[in-house]
Amino acid sequence: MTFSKIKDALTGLKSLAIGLGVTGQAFCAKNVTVIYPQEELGNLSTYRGPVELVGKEDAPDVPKCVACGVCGKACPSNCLTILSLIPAKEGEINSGPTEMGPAPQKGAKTPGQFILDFSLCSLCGQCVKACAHNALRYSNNPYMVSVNRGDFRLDLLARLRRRARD
Amino acid sequence: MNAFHLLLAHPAVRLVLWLVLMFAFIGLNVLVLVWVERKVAGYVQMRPGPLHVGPQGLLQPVADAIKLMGKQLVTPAAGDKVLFWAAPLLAFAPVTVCFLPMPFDPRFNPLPMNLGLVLILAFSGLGVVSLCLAGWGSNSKWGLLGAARAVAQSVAYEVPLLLSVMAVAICAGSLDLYAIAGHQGTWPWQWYGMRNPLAFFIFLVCAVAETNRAPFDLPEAESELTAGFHTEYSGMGFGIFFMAEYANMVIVSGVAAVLFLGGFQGPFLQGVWWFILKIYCILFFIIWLRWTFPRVRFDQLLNISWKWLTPLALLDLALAVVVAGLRA
Amino acid sequence: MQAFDSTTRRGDLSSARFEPGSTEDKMILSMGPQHPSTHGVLRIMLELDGEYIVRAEPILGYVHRMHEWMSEQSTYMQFIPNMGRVDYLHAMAWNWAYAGALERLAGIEVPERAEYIRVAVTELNRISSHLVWWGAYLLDLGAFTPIMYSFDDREQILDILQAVTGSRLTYSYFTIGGVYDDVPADFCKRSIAFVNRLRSRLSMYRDLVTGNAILRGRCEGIGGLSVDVARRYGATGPVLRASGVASDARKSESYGVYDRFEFRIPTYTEGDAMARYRVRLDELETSCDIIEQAVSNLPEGPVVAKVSRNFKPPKGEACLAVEGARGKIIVHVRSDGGLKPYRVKLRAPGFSNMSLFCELARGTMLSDAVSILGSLDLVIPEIDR
Amino acid sequence: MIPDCVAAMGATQAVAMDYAATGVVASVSLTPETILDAVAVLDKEGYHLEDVAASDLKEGFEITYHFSLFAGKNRLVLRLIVPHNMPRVPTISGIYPGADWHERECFDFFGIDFTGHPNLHHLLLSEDFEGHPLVKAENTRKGLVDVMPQSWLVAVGMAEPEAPRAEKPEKQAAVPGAKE
Repeated sequence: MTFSKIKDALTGLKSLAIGLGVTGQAFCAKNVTVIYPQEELGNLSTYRGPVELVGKEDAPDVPKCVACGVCGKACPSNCLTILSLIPAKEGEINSGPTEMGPAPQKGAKTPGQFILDFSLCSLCGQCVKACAHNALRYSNNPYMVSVNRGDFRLDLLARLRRRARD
Repeated sequence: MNAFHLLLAHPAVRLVLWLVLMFAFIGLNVLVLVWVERKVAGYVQMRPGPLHVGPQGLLQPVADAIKLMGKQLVTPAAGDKVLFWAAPLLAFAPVTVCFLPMPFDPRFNPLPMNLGLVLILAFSGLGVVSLCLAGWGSNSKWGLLGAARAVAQSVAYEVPLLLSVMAVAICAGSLDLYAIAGHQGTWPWQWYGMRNPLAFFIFLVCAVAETNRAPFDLPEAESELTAGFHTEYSGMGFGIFFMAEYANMVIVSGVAAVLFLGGFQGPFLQGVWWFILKIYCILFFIIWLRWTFPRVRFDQLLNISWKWLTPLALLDLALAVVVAGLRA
Repeated sequence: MQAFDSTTRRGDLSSARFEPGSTEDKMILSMGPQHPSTHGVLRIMLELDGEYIVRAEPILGYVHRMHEWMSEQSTYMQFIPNMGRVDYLHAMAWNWAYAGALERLAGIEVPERAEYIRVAVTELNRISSHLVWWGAYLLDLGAFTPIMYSFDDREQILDILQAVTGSRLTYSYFTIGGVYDDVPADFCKRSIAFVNRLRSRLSMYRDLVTGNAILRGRCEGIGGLSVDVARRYGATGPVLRASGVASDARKSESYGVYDRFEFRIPTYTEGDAMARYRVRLDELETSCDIIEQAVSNLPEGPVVAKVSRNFKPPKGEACLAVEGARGKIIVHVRSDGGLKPYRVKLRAPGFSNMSLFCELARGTMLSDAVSILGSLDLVIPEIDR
Repeated sequence: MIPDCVAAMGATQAVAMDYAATGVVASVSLTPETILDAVAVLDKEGYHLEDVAASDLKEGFEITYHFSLFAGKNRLVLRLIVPHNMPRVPTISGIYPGADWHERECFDFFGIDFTGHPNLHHLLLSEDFEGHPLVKAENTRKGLVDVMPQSWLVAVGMAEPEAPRAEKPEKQAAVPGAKE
């Protein structure tokens, strides 16, 4: 009885020593931390960030999008707003400020405005899958920092043009 | 010149000077120790630890201290204000006194004290009063549980601690730390830690428990009692407890270095650096323990003391008495 | 309902209801929601006698999001992202339960390749879930370091799954009739490499923790659960298997292609926290075995069946039970033939396992309560839904 | 396939279901009066409780209890309907303590009164929440004929057996009984 207890205590002490050995080895081993501003992780290319519009092959600043509005309907959180020009009615002369209405608009084949409210987006990819024209895709931009909520209303057309320019 | 020497010769003046010096010494060590703790924790966990404030994050503790000082001090509305604020002061005050009899160097003994060991043990026992007051004064249930744990734990571990110290004191035949350190030889096998390893082991375990360090950090067990006795403290109130914990670590490591590792003794170049080196070796070990083990349960903690350490320490003391008696 | 007068009583309605008639020598303690071991989302009212627990009652709802209501407001496809957020640690299993229930309802055949991919990613996700549990449990017991080691391993899984799904935690990878996208070319190679790495790390886990005398003191004989109590409370998963019942939906209901895999269901008979701990560690190896078989037999072919965007299952109801990391996940779907579900009921394993806590904690010490809570492996968002 | 023990449960209807299509092997219809006896039978047989759920239908609140054995494909669903104006059913938490929280959840979402429940108050919703979120508006409620599988409807006599040719699901939703 007493001896078995002493034996238990000794095996317990041994297990503690083994534990110290494990942490001791880790102490001497190399760090695994990536120290962020100086170095970056190598897995950013597989990250799927906020969606972006895909440009046409021949004209990278023109979106493939045909403003059908399917992506906006597929979105679970209503974060896509697609507006397109309301075409002028027959006989009217289209002058002055053009009006925009929610896509799809009959006769309008390009988006006039394509807004992603990233503060609502859950990156589920339903819009990307819904698009029949492969006009949307994920970006792999993980850096999305702002102190201003409005900055997360991304104008995807402007971003497409900026990408095409750079 | 002469007047200055005369002034220095006065024990009261020397006491005050030495106290101030020790206070500075402790403050410096606490800062270094906080950095060491975080660095060791980092390396044990395969990460670099503090890195950006100062070279290798050396100034991180200073930044922490400044942050703590800038924080608002909150007193619980239903708490006892006097006890609540007396507690942190009481936690830190005895620490300085405990350093007075430490033998730093054989050639330098500013305050000869023949009962230095008793002084340290007496004043370090005061620490638990502050924990008790902190828990009670904050009128918080977590604090109260922490305080109750602190008292029971302190009482339980004081006994084997004293017994293991006694064994060494009997071997050395003195309670003066200079004498005890001087009594040991220059080589490691002449140190009491090697001659009486059981007492050393018991002392180390008790030291960890007395300073409330993991795996015996039950009074402040964060995953059980949120923060135990210092749950309600903010800013420097917490900061002082934090510093007192590290200062207590330095003290028990110092005592262990003197009693069991020969203090300033070393194979060559005897002096204060040996003492500091030994203190930091023991501190490293205590920190290493913390970042390795889970926390014990409270009844297990008391069982370890009363059922294992106390009988073992008694046995060890008896053996030490017999050996000392045979020698004499 | 009990009237509550804030001028005469302190606390809130939940604590007021918990207040007993006589508190002689007893202390009422509200543990959480801002308590380190309830992780900010759970609150437990405790009646303490010294450090001993006389009575315990969890108070839920701190992360309640009403997923079941949301399901009725969205189309079948739109509800899939919610599934990644019910149990953030084992999102794949919830994905599967929902997609699988709809496939049952509509009678959709899932392509072979998709089935194997589903198995592989779900098991990878199970490992990552167990690794988080392992670290967090030891953190609750006061050991700070293991979570860093387990997160080091978990990062590898997250990298693999990020390459597959694009996200790191709340996956919405499954879709009705298959998976969202094909796996990248190096998926099999990386999975095998990870499995080998984890196997070599497990011995370190055991040395550091499992054999540790302090841990055994904190887990052995704590929170003993008998088979009968487990059955009446509806406990499932590792909690049930630690009581000696080899019940696993992967075997007993063999959804997907699990019947083609060879694996062992780890069981222990003690029923205490240590047994639950051991079951989960053994399951890491089981999952490794399954992943190896899945990626080495991965067939070629399409990864998703042809399903219309405006998916409308026939009217009726169906459910699918999936073995999640915490136990049996069941999603019941009821359809009226329209675009949106008529009713979706999510059966979270943690919900039943958590209700055991009052039973298990009674008469134990405060520290044991923390240990028991951890050993049940609770993900509160899953319980609160 | 209906397990033998169902015979002792005093069911008004017991219908075998296709496991591959629904995930349950049998559906047992009960009344609030017979539920306790039926659950006691299952308890004796060693079933474990999976969940208690409710659903808002035209006929009233349908409460479903799912039970399984530890091994094999043998999920049973017990269902009973309580009227909207007096949703009352005895609690089964005396037999299966695990039902306690499930019933509280049903109380939260639907306002169903489980008589004899030791602790029937909000579980997931906050204490001061008014109303019951999953109760549907009168005009959006569907009847049993709209939400139950055709095979079940046929078995309980609520629909005529169809011709063997498969009908389009959209058309199924508009079976005549929907107007009741």
